[in-house]
Amino acid sequence: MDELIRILSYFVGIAAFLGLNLAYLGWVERKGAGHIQRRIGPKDVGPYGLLQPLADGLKLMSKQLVVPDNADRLLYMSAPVLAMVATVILFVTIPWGENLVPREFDYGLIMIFAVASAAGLSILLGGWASGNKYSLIAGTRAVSQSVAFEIPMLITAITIVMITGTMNLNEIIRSQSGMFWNWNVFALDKSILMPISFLVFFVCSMAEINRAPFDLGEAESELVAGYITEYGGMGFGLFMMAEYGNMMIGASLTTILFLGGWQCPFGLFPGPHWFLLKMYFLIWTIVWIRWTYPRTTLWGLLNLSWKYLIPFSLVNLLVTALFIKVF
Amino acid sequence: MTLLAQSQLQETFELNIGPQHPATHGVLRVKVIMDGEYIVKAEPVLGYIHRMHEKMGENRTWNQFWPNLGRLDYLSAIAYNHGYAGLLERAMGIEVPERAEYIRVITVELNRLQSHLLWFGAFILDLGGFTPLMYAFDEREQILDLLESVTGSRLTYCYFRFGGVYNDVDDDFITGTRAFIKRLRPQIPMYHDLVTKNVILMERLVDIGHISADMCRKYGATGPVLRGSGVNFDIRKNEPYSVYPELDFDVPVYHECDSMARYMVRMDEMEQSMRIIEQALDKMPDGPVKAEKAPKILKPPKGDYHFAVEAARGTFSMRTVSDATNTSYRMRLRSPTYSNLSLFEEASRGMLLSDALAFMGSLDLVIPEMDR
Amino acid sequence: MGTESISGIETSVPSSIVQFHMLDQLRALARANSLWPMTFGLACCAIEMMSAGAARFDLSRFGAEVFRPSPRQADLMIVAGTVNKKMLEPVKILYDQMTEPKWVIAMGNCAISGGPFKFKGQYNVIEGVDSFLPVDVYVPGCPPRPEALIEGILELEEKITGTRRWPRVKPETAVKG
Amino acid sequence: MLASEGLPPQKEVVEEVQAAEEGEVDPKAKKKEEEKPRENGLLETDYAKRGFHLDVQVNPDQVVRSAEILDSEGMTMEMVTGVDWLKDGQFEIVYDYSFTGGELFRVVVRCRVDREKPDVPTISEVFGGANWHERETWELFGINFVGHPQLERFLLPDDCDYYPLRKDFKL
Repeated sequence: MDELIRILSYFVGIAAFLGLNLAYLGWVERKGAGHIQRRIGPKDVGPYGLLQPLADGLKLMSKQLVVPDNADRLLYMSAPVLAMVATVILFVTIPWGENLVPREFDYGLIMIFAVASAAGLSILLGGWASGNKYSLIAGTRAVSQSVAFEIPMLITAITIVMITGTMNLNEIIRSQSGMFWNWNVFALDKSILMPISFLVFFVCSMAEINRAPFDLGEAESELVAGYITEYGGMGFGLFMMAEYGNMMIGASLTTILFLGGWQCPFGLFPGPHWFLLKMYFLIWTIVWIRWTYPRTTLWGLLNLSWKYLIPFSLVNLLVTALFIKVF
Repeated sequence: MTLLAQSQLQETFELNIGPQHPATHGVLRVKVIMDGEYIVKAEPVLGYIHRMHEKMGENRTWNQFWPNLGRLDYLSAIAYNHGYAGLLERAMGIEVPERAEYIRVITVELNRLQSHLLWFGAFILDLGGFTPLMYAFDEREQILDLLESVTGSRLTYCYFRFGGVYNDVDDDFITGTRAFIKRLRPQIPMYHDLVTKNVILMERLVDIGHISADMCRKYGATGPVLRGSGVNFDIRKNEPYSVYPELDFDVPVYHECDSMARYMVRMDEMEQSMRIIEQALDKMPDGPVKAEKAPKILKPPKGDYHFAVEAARGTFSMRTVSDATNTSYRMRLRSPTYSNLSLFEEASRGMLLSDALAFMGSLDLVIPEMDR
Repeated sequence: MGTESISGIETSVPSSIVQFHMLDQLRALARANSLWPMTFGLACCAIEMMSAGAARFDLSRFGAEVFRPSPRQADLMIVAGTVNKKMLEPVKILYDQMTEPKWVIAMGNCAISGGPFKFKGQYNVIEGVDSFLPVDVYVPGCPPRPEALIEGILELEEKITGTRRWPRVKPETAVKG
Repeated sequence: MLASEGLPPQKEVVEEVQAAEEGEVDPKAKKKEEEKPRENGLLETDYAKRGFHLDVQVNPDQVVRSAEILDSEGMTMEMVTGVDWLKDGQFEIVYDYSFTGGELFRVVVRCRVDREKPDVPTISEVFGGANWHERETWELFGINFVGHPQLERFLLPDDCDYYPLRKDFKL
């Protein structure tokens, strides 16, 4: 019974936290874009435009739902739901604080990678089911991208597992306790390539969640709106929310694996606030990059993965193994 | 589709880009046959904004045709004004006061600056970078303010008159222009730092969209496209008009023939435009801005007349057939992007879709000018 | 424009005995504050439309800067430029592809009446998009300044919600102040 | 202006070939198009007044040859256009060539065809850029460019059946 109450309260907590975040990350993005671009951004809808996400959400919910004629009705309707469900499930494993984790798995890392693949699938599904050529191209792009970047991401994650000896996310964080040089990103004594592998992981996570400069699935100037071309109203809204959700997951995962999760940089008062601080910093970095960089091409993207990231992550794996063996 | 054998058909598919598509900057439509992500054939379809400018040339009097020039190429409208003014001044033998010529050059070059700025932003937008557009627009608004103060409109200028300009510039304009150039000059190196040296941008522009000089010649491509292919051709130098011979400026030429070369040509042209404006401001004499003896009723002698100017996108030339009445018998407008785009079909063969759209952006298209 | 305020279509047509007036108003308010235009430029006016969204004029203050390239996600079609006979069908299709509720702003003289391209014997220009689209707000000008477009969007918001976003600036006070 | 700069080499070549082909060259021809259409031949024009240096009128079957000659000289096709001479019952097709290689030199080649049977060979084989110009001229005037690869509607809707720039066009 206690367990049930615990799960239910976490469910409510996560839903509220998630809803608030997904709405307001959109606001952060628009406001941030404004300030980066020499303008103000939303300001007249509520103080500092803070009611903007509510207006957008309410509007999207009250929009007409259209299923295009040549779309596959069932798949078309289920793709955004699938995207959102996968994202929400992912949040179950994230340890926000030492005891603040909805469900602690011993194999949390595997769980995350397993479910995260579904996000790519939902894009393919949405793209294919729309019956639109732009969406189809976007879907195929997203899948090849997803496949290409999952490999270096996984290999980099494996190095972390080798160092810490566990796949439990909370355990991984615990192993980084103490001052900030114990964090994996600075752990040069564990593997000399750690800072670079942090970058690799971060770049891969950005590519996995289809963010600029790797947003080839959406590619506004080429594919109209990519896989969401045919989605209006809440279908579009769900995809957008799933994207922000994935952004949070990507940032949290990077935080957990490399930045010491809920650990304080100076070994004092560890707790969820540190986790959130680090996660939001990474999210802001992702937003910042989006409004700064042009988009790559598909070929440039795949080249990056297959020619640079994968060989590098393999080298990284070997070097880490060597360090573990020798020291 | 008849161009493709049936066996090929099974591997390719047709994609219709436009007439409403973010990459076409208006209402251009491109019928693309694609093999995966590669383009087999891309055929531009025009006409979605055909506005009968040539027909209007025939049923409007010479003076009534002025507003059309502002609406042809709304981004370098003053250069188009210059083309029309030059045409009739050549036909009628009207002398233009020197001050008017300098004002013309200053406004045309300001207009060219804002056109290139907008292109810069829109081009990076094509490549997926959003922020440079806003920076470019911010600078552009300054130019629009200056031009508005002297011409009275923001975009579709109708400023020139036969034998001069409509309105004299005042001291505010001159000081404002100097201040603006002082402001813009350090911005361009900043753009180079922020944008040009970006790795992703280099990857997307270098060696993409190769156009040889001979291909340019066959298709009649002009302007930055031609100069990016290593041909030193600029109407301002090769067929001097107005007071350009008295001003010292360079024609930027790049020999790489790729999108990056065209990009660099335009970026360098902005600097040259600023040089021209500064010199023209220094040299501008006092005097009238409109020819005193300009006839009220225009009836050019019978015959053909031709006049070419360097607009922001290339050679804009006008050809008129006059039958000595107050309207033109035939008015032909040769727009630069019309010819520049006509090589797209040949040049885009075998390109990636995303590269082809970047290449199209590097041609700097303005659709209403193309469709006329 | 604006002499009589028309609140949303929902309130004028009673659908049932029970009226969710507050809810309707909230919905109208949400819609008015999140008008996403379609990236749909035809000619000269499109540049001024871009200007309106860009740094100086910044349409995003009113939450209307999200230019969606796909008609499915757009609420507002700004017909910015001349529509000719060849473009007529695509415009119609685009309008039909937009999801309800949707609004149309005719921006510029060409979209309102054919503008300078209307003359006797013209063969290609549609004289006014209101001949085939239900236009909500007309923004005159050739091209209209970005401020005019923003005013048009505010006017449309007034049409949706029935109230002005803030007290309208009266011409005489504007001159004094 | 032309005399002061010295005649560019293109001019002689054109003149020679035209002379060989037509047998009659009229270099001293003055403006006599007042009464009737001018005869075939070369006409040096005052650049400052007209905007081009050389004005050549040829028969329709010589259009391609002239394009080839100008192409071999490295000239660029700038535009192709038509003029409807309703009074004479003729269409005039005007080709503008310019030289982008350095020195300023502009040539106009024109030919006249009967209004009833407006056939003229295409030069799109020689200059790829002429393709669109000819297609547009066909569309707006109804001048038939024989051998053109794609004589379809271009600027106007596909179902148009009128030629709007003809002088007798009424909608």
